[in-house]
Amino acid sequence: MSEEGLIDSPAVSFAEDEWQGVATAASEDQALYLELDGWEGPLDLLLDLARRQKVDLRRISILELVDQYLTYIEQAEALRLELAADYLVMAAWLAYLKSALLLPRDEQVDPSPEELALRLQLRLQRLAAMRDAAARLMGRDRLGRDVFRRGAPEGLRVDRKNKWQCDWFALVQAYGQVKARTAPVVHMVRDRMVMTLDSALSRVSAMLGVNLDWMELKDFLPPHADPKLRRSAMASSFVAALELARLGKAELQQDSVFGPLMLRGIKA
Amino acid sequence: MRPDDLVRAVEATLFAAEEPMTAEAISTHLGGANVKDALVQLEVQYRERGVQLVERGKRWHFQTAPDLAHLLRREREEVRRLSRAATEVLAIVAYHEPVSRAEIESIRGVQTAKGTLDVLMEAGWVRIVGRREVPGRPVIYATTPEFLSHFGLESRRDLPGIDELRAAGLLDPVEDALAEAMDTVGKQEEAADNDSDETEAEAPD
Amino acid sequence: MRPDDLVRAVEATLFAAEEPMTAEAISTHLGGANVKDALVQLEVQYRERGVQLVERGKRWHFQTAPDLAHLLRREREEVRRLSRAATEVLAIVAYHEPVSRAEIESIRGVQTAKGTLDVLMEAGWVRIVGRREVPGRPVIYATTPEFLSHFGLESRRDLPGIDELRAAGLLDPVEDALAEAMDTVGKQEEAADNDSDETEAEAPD
Repeated sequence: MSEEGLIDSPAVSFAEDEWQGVATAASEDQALYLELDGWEGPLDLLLDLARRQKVDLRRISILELVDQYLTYIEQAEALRLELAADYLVMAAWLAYLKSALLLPRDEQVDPSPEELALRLQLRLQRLAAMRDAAARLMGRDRLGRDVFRRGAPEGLRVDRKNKWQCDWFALVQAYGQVKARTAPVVHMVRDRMVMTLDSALSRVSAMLGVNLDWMELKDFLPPHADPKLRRSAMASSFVAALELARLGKAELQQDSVFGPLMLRGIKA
Repeated sequence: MRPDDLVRAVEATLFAAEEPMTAEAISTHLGGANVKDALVQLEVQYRERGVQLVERGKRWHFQTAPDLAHLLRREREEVRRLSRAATEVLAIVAYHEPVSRAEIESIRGVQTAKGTLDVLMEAGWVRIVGRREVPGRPVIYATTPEFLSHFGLESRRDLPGIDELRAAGLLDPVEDALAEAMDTVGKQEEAADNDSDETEAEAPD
Repeated sequence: MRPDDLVRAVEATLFAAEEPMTAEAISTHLGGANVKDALVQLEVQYRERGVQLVERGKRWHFQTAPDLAHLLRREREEVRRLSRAATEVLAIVAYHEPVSRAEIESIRGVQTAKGTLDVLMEAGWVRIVGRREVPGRPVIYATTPEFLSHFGLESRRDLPGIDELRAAGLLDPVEDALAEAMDTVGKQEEAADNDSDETEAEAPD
């Protein structure tokens, strides 16, 4: 951990409720002013010490502040008071800062002791600013303490009222749908002209028997049939051709995709 | 305390009070000052305002001016579309009135939630007109004059009859209407690729 | 509505309201009237009275005059007493918002107990307003309109001394102030190149 990290990292600080205090342990005849339990950590103690210099925080002597802090800690230790680790860590860091500030400047040190001192000063200024701000905020005329709202307001009520919308068409259409939905349902099966597979089989095999040349499949269909029957006959004749080929009674040939399907009988 | 300050103190005390206060209680609160004059002054000062100081049974309190009392409780209208179920029920009541809930259900073919009829009554379009003199004496519903005026009808006779509904296609089962629509599309496609040969699938007829 | 009537209506509405109201909410309640002028008139009319109309965070409410506090202060303490830690945290949130817990802790130099922020949120003065888009995405806190109402602030600009603090750079992070200070010091040393007093580090004025 770097030196600057010691001050900046919240990990070094301690929880505000944990400090049990040194003063409770101090005996009455001690002339020493030790009330560590009043502080929330080392930064708080430093701020209090700085304020006792009675100068603008921007002009405090950091060296003097360090000495005061270290004196405090030494006194506490001399009294064998139990100090929270944070205070000791801060003391060690301040001792380092003091020696660095007193030594001839070493250009190589980075950050410079001046920078570290300035950082500490800036943090003290910020804490002091917020402490003052909090005090001024708390001193304002506060609602419920200094100023009061109406004790028994009547209250405002807004009752929602629905305004329903529907139009004539929606009404009539809804009735139509009810009637349509609940009307008795009758299923009608249309009578369609079809050529069954059996009749296609007998027709195709009979025609193959009288002609040994290649014939196009559609030549096997009834020549003057109704278009609907013709479609059915096409399907049935195609399946019949496949069946005859499977049985070895016919062979099929097609030169191109979707091209004419050619059919020829095989002599048994 | 200057007189003005006393008036202001009484004003603030009554404003912040959680209950009406007697003149004595106010006086005690303000260290024994005589508050009678201050109360009278305040009563006059507030007489024309939106808030007034009133005495009720020797106790004083501020209250909203009576003519503005309507501001404390307002109604806000929200426009809402009738649900499909409610529209159907309304249509059945209109075509078949007077009608019981059981009859509505048998016409609709589905159970009708109690809330649906409540909505129609809240809308002011349907009302209870009596009871059917059958076992259980169910209440029967009919439409209201507001119903006619909302839908722009002179009377219920203006509602289209069954034959007119059928002519408009409103009685066709949904499936048939769909099939017909599909058929139209199919025929258009057939016309478009009339050069196809028989081996290709054609649109159904 | 006559202008006077509008003022009376706004007055009555705000008197009766249980919570402070924005001008928009009052307007909505009064059917969309423009209430800005009425609010200004009322504010003036009540300025010298024992009760005053105030605006806090864009919301308006009536409250007793601050100079009468000594007469009205209740016997039992109704305002929650805040610990020193809580008041400091509240001030830091108010002056730096939005601010993360780590930022609060770096100013105070101590860890903030879990309960401290909870107390402020329970009081309704602080709330979580989002997350900072940095690694870990810490939640960030800010004050609420209730905070402004409670402490009698029209807006955050009214926070005591906030302009001076901002001008002095005391609301900027230490790093920023440090960089600027070192820069200034460096330039001064460069310019003067004198025998600077190395033993004391001083902040620039």
